[in-house]
Amino acid sequence: MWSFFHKLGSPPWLYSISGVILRWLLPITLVALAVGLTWGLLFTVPDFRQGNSYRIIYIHVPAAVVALAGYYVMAIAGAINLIWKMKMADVAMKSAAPVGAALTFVALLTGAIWGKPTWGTWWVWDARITSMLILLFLYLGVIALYEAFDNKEAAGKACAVLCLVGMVNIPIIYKSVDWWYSLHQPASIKFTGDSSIDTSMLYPLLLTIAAFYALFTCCLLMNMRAELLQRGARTSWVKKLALAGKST
Amino acid sequence: MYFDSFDALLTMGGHGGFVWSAYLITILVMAAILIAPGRRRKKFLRQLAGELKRSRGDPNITEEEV
Amino acid sequence: MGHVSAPLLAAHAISLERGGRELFQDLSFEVLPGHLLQIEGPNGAGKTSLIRILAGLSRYGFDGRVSRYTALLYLGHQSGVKALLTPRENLAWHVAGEGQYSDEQIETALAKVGLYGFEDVPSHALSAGQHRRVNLARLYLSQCPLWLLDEPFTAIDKTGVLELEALLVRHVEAGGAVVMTSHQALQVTYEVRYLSLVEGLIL
Amino acid sequence: MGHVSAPLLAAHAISLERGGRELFQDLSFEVLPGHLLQIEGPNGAGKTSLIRILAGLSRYGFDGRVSRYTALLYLGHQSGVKALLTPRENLAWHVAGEGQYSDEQIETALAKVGLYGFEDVPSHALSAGQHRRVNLARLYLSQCPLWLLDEPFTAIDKTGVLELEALLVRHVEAGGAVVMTSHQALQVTYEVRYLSLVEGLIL
Amino acid sequence: MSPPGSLQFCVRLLRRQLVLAVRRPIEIGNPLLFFAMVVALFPLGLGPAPDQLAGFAPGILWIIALLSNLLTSDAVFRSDFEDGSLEQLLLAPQPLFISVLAYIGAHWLITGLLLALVSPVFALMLNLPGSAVGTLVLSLLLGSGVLSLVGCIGAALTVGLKRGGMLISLLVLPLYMPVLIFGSAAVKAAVTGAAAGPYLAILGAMLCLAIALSPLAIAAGLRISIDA
Amino acid sequence: MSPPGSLQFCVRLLRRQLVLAVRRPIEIGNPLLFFAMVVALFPLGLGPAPDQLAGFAPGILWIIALLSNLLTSDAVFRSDFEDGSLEQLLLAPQPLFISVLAYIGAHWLITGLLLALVSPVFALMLNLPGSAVGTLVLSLLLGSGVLSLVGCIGAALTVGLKRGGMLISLLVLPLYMPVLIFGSAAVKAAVTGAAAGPYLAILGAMLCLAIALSPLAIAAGLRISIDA
Ligand code: HEM
Ligand SMILES: Nc1ncnc2c1ncn2[C@@H]1O[C@H](COP(=O)(O)OP(=O)(O)OP(=O)(O)O)[C@@H](O)[C@H]1O
Ligand SMILES: Nc1ncnc2c1ncn2[C@@H]1O[C@H](COP(=O)(O)OP(=O)(O)OP(=O)(O)O)[C@@H](O)[C@H]1O
Ligand SMILES: [Mg+2]
Ligand SMILES: [Mg+2]
Repeated sequence: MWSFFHKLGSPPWLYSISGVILRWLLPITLVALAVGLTWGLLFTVPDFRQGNSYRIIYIHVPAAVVALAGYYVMAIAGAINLIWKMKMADVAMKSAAPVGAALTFVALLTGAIWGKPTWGTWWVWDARITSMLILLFLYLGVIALYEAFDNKEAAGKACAVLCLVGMVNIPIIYKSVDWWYSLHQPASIKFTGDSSIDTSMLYPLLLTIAAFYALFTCCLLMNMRAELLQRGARTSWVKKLALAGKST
Repeated sequence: MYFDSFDALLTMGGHGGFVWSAYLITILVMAAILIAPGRRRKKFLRQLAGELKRSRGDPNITEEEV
Repeated sequence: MGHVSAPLLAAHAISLERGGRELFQDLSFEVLPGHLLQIEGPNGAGKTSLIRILAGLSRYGFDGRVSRYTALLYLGHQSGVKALLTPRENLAWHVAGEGQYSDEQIETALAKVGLYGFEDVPSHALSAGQHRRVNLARLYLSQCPLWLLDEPFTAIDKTGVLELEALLVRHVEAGGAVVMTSHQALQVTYEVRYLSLVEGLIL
Repeated sequence: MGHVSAPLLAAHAISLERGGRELFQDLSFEVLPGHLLQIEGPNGAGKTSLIRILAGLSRYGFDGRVSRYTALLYLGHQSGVKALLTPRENLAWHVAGEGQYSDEQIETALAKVGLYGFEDVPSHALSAGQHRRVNLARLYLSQCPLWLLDEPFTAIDKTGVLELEALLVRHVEAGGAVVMTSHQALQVTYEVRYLSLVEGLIL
Repeated sequence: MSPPGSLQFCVRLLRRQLVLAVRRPIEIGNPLLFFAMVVALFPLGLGPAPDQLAGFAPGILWIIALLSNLLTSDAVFRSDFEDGSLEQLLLAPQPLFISVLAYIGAHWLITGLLLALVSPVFALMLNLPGSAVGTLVLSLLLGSGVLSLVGCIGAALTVGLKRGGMLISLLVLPLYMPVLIFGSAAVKAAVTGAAAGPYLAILGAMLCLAIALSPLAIAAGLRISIDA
Repeated sequence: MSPPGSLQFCVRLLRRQLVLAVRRPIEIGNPLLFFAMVVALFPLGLGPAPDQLAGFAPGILWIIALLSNLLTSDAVFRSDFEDGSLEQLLLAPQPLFISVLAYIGAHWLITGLLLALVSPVFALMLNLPGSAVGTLVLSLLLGSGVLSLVGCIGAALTVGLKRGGMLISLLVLPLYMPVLIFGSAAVKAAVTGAAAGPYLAILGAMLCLAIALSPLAIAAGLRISIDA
C-alpha cells in the first residue's frame, strides 16, 4: 500500500504507467464515444414533444455531469496538495482545469443551442443554466489564477486554496440558484427529463455519460504527462526520454 | 436507423441545424482537448532534445552520458 | 572554548536554482550567539534569496532545510514603513508583536536614529534615508536574539552607518547574532564571518 | 582659462523650505561642461529635493530660478524599470525619446552593466542590483550632456561602483557634466566639486 | 517582556487599520459616494419610471453594495504587501489566521457597516417602501460580513501578482452570488409583506460558515503570495 | 542622432502599452469577464423574467460598460507613476499632450473596443432584440472613446495621491453621465424602432470635443501629480 503511494509520487513511474493506461483507455474511449453518439444521433426515437432536437441530450447531459464532477476532482487534488504536499496532486489539479472548463463550455453551448428550438430563445436565466455559468467562471478563475503566478509552485498552492473554497461553495451556489429560480419562475419552463425517461433513450445516454468520464480521464492523463515532462525538464529521466527520440 | 432518408437525417424535421451544429461543436472541442496535450508533450520533447544536443555539440550522444 | 553554545539558526544543505541558474549548492552552516555573519557576493548572487529562505519567507522552490531555534527579526529591501503613519506610530506597530513599549522608549529609539523632531511628521514627508531610519529604529528596541538584515545601510549617510555598525557589534557582544548582506565592508573591530556566494555565478 | 565655456545649467538664488524647516537658502551655482558635482549632506538635508528642482520635476514651492540650457538625463530613487518588460525592452523604451538605437547597441549597453544573458528575462525576476543596473545602462547610450543622478550607487556591488565611476569620469572628460548625490565618497582621480547642504540642518 | 496575546495583537492591528483609514477620509467616503453615484446612474440608464424602479430597488441596492464591496476588497492587503508590512506580520509570533480578522474587520467596518447604516437614504431615492428599509439594513449588515470575508480570500490570493488587476473580481464574484440572491430576496419579501426572517437566517448561517473557514484560507493565501 | 518626432514616439509608447497588456493576458480578459459576471448579477438581483430584462437591457449594458471603463481607468497611469516611468516621460523632449494619446489609445483598445465587439453576446443573454445590437455596438464604440478620454483625466489628477482609491470615481462619474444618457437612449431608440442616428451623432460630437480638450487636461494633471 505504502509503496504504491510512494510510487505515485515518482514522476517517471507515473509517466510510464499512465502511458500504459492510455494505450488501452484511449481506444476504448473513442469507440464508446463513437458508438454512443451515433446511437443517440441516428438510432433512437425522437422525443414526442421536442422532436429531434432532443438528440442534443446525448452530448449536453454527459458534458454537464462530467464538468461538475471535474471540479470535485480538481478540488480533491488541491486538498491533497495542501495537506500531504504531494506534487503529483498539483499536476493533476492543473491538468484537470482546462478539460473541465472545455466540458462546461460544451454543456453551456449545447444547452443554448437546444434552447432555441425548445424555448424559442438562446438563453434563459434558469437555475441550472445559471449555476453552470457560474461553474464556468469558477474554472476560468482557477486557470487565470494559475497563469497569473510566475512561481508555479506557489500557483499550485494558491489554486488549491481557491478550489477548496469553490468546492465548499458549489452546493451553496447550486441550492441558492435553484431556490431563486423556483421563487421567480413557477414552472413555466421545465426540463422534460425529470419525470421519466424511456429506457430506449436511457441506455445510449448512460453509455455517453460513461464515455465522457473516460474522455475526461484520458485528457487528464495526457495533460499530466505533458506537465510532468515540463516540470522535470532538468531531471535525467526526462533528458533520457528526449534524447531517445521516442515520444511514447 | 431511425431516419429513412439521408435528407431526413440532415434536416431532422427542422431541427437539423441545431442538432448538427451542437454535435459538430462538441466534436471539435473534444478533438481539441484530446490533441492539445499530446502536441504540447511532443513539442517539448523535441525542443529539449535540440537544446541538449546543441549544448553537447554532439549529435550522436548516448544515453549513458546523460 | 570548552562550552559550545546552542545554535540560533542552522542551514542544512540548502541548494537554490532560479531562472535556470544554480545560485548556491549544499550550503550548510550554523549561526551561534556572538556571530556577525556577512553574506557576500555580487549583484544577483542570491543574497536576498538566501536571507528570505533563512527567515522562512520562502518556503518552496529550494532544496534543503532550515532550523530556527529562536525568534528572529528580519529587515528586507522593503521598509514596511506606512506613508500615512508617523514614525512614532510606525515604530509602535513594528514592535507591537514583541511586547508593549512605552511612549518614552519609542521616542528614545527614534532619537537614536536621528529622527528627533520628526516623530509626528507623516512618513511620506521623510527623505529616503529618514524613511529607512524609521525601520532601523526597531533594532534599538527588539528583544530578538537573531537579526537578519538585507542591505541595512541602503540610503543611510556616513554617520548613520557608523552608529548602526556600533549597534550591531553591541548586539553580538551581548550574545545575539546578526546575519546581514551589504556591498560595503563593515568597519568594525569585531570578528566578522563571511559567507561568499560568488561560486557558481556567471555574471 | 581664457576660454569660458557656456554653462549647461544655472541655479539662481534657490531657497527651499519643507515641513517648516529651511533646507537651503540662496543657493546659486553654475554647472559647466567638465564639472563633476557631488551634492553632499546627511539624510534629510534636501539633496533629492534640490536635484528634482534642477531637473524641473518640482516647479512649485521653492524660491529662485533654474536655467537649463541643454537636454538632461535624470535618474531618481525610483528606477522606472517595468517589472513585466525585459531589460532589453526597458532600455529600448528608456532611450526611445532620444533616438532610434539598434538592437546591438542595446545589447552592448546591457552587457556593459553586467546583464549579459539577462536581456530577455522579465525584470521582476532580477535582483535589486540588477534592476538598478537596467536603469544605469541608459548612461552608456545617452547623448545628453548633463546627467542628474540621485544616489546612482544604491544596491550596486563593488565592481559595479568602480565601473560606474569610470563612466562618469569619461563623460565629464568628454565635455559633459554630472550632478549627483551619494553617501559614498567618489574614488576617482578627477576633480570632484562638492556642494554641501549641511548648513541649516538640525539633525 | 513577553509577546502580547494574539487577541490583543489583533485589536492593535484593527486600530492601526482604522487609523490608516481615517487618515484618508476620502477612503471612507468613497464607497458611500460610489454607492450614491451608481444609484444615480440607474434612473439615468433605465429610465426614471418610479413604480418600476421601486420594484427593482432591492436588487439594485444589493448589486451596488456588492460592487462597492468588491472594488474595495482588492486594496485590503495591497499596500501592506507593497511596502513590506505583510512580511513582518507573517514573521510575528501571533498566529496569522487571527491577525487577518483585523483586516477583515476594518474592511467591514468602513464598507459594510457604513453602507448598511446610510443605505436607507439611497433606498428612499429609489422609492423602496419604508416598511422594507429595516430588512434592507439588516440584510446588508449580515451579508456584507460574508462579502468582506470572501472578498479578502480573493485579495489574499491575488495580492502578490504584478497588476493582477481585476482578477479578483473573477475569483470572488461567483462566490458572492448566493449572498446576492438571499440578500435581495429578503428585501423583496419585506416589500411584498412576506416574512424575511428565513432569508436573514440563511444569511446568518453563511456568515457563520464564512467566519469559521475564510480566515484559514486567507492566512494560507497570504503565505503563498509572500512566497511567490 | 536626433530625437524621434512626437508622433513616432507616441506610436512606440502605444506599442509598449500594448506589449505590457499582452504580457498579462488576464488584464485583457478581465474587463470582458467582469462584464460577463456583472451581466449575470442583474438577473440574480432583479429576477429572471425575460421580458422585463429585455426592457432594461440597454440601460444595464451601458451601465456595466461604464463601470468597467471606470474601474480600469484608475490603473492607466498608476504603475508608471509608482515606478518612476512617468517622470521620465515628462522629461522627454516630445510634448506630453501627444504622448498621453498613447495611454488613452491603449486603454480604449483593450477595454472600449474589445467590449464593444463582444457586447452582442451579452446582449443576447439579456434578451435584447437582435435589431438593436448594431446600434449597441456603434454606441459603445463611440461612447467608450469619450469614457476613456474623460477617465484618463481623472486618473491623471489622482495618480499622485497615496491610495487615492476610488476618488477617481467621484471625479469622473458626473462627467460620464451624459454619455450614459445618450448611449442608452440610442439603444432604446433602436429597440423601439425609432431613429438612433441623432443620439449617435451627439455621441460623435462629444467624442470630438473630448479628443480636442482632454489631452491638454491630462498633460497638465500629470505635471501636477508628479510635483506633489
Ligand atoms: C445554456 C443552457 C443550458 C445549460 C447550461 C444546461 C445545464 C444542464 C446541466 C448542468 C444539467 C445536468 C443537471 C444534473 O445532472 O443535475 C442539465 C441536464 C439536462 N438539461 Fe440542460 N442546460 C441548458 C439548456 C437546456 C435545454 C434548452 C434543455 C432542453 C429543453 C435542457 C435539457 C436538459 C435535460 C433533459 C437534462 C437532463 C435531465 C435531468 O438530469 O434532469 N437543457 N442541463
Ligand atoms: N513631501 C514632503 N512634504 C514635506 N516635507 C518633505 C517632503 N518630502 C521631503 N520633505 C522633507 O524635506 C527634507 C529633505 O528631503 P530630501 O528627500 O530632499 O532629503 P535628502 O537629502 O535626499 O535625504 P536622503 O539622503 O535621506 O535621501 C526632509 O527633511 C524631509 O522631511
Ligand atoms: N522571482 C524570481 N524568479 C526567477 N529568478 C529570480 C527571481 N528573483 C530573483 N531571481 C534571480 O535570482 C538571482 C538572485 O537574486 P537575489 O535577489 O537573491 O540576488 P542578490 O544577491 O540579493 O542581489 P543584489 O545584490 O542585487 O540584491 C538573480 O540572478 C535573479 O535573476
Ligand atoms: Mg538583494
Ligand atoms: Mg534622497
